[in-house]
Amino acid sequence: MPAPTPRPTIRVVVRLFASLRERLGTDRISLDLPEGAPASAVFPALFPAEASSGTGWPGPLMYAVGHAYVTAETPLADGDEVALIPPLGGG
Amino acid sequence: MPAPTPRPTIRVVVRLFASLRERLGTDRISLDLPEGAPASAVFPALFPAEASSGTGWPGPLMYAVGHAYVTAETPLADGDEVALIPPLGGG
Amino acid sequence: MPFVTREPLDLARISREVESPAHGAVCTFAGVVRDHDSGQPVVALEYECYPEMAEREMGRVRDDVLARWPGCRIALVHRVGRLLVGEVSVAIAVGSPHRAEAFEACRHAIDTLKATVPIWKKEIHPDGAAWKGNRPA
Amino acid sequence: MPFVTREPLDLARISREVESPAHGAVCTFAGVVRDHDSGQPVVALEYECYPEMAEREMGRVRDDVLARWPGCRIALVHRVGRLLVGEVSVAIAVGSPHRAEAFEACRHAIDTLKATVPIWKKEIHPDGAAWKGNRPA
Repeated sequence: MPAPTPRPTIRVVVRLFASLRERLGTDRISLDLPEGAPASAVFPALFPAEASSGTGWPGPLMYAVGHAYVTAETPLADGDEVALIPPLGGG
Repeated sequence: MPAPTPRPTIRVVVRLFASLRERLGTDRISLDLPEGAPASAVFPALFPAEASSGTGWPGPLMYAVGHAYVTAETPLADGDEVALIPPLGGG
Repeated sequence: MPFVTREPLDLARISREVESPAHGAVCTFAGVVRDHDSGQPVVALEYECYPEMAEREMGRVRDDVLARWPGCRIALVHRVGRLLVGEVSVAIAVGSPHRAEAFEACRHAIDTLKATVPIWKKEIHPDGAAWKGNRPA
Repeated sequence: MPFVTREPLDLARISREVESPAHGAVCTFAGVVRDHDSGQPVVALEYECYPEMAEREMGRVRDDVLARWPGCRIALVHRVGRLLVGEVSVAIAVGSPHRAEAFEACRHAIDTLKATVPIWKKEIHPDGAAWKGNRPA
């Protein structure tokens, strides 16, 4: 039996803000994800404990790719800049 | 038969503004009216032609006595300051 | 500060009058002389008022707003005399804890002012002039 | 002028940007740092943004207002960094021919801004701090 083909991966840059930035201690991080991973895969990859607790900390997230809002299901591509958008506080 | 008792009169000061002031060429005029005359008696007394034409020139009037709005039926008293208030244009 | 003045209005100053550390929102309204009305060119507006009563009715607009929106502050001033295109005829500022009531109170103030304060407006056209009444709100 | 700045906001300047001889009404809104929130004392707010995306989304707020109220003009700026009580965090000015649309467009702009522009706010209390999200409109 041949060795399994390595699963292809993509590399994205994640921008972090507010409470998420403070929690990880950085505002920007590189992340490898399986090809075809949706935007919503970023949060559990970076915050496994919070994601598995199901509390949704720090509140409902929105997602942006390339400085534009996308749905949680949007597939990511290699080189994307992805942002986790915690609840907004402008105004 | 005795001579008829003279009908009692009151004297009011009428303040005039905008189109009414321009028409009479003055912003203040003394007017004698029968006792018990309502505020609405001022317009026909000063502008008989316009009042009889029924056009309501210069638009629906409001009335003020002593710097407060009153209804058209409010009886005037001797010494009152009465204002004819043409359509407002503030703002 | 009087409610009615012949001097140019300073919206920033009127806005500062309603400042409060308890307020998160300030809404202002300025009425400005337009260069046209109903398609007709306008070069200036001449405002006149019934001075004693205009002061009183402006005060009633303020008191009405303070009664309806108890936590807010309001400042309002109307200019009279000859105003050129672009000049401010009326300025209102409302400060309140939250934005909804700031907008509502400011809108209520200008609507009430236009309906109740004895001020009149003559439009000066290139070739004439006409007294213009506000349409009912 | 950038849509997001670290400098203090000048409402009068922002209001002048929407001046037009065709406009009879200017409505402005200023968000101001309050000394309390939900009964808790506040000494300052720290705003941060996603700079590239905040500029883009502020531009979308402007474009949305211009599409809905074609005759109007709008200027809007948000400040970021540490703001003390009484300082202005956001300033919006809308000029339009008549007052109804000036109020509506200005209110629409601040509501949309709060719901869409990636800016975050940390409340600084006398004894701590907390990130605060806007409530849905």
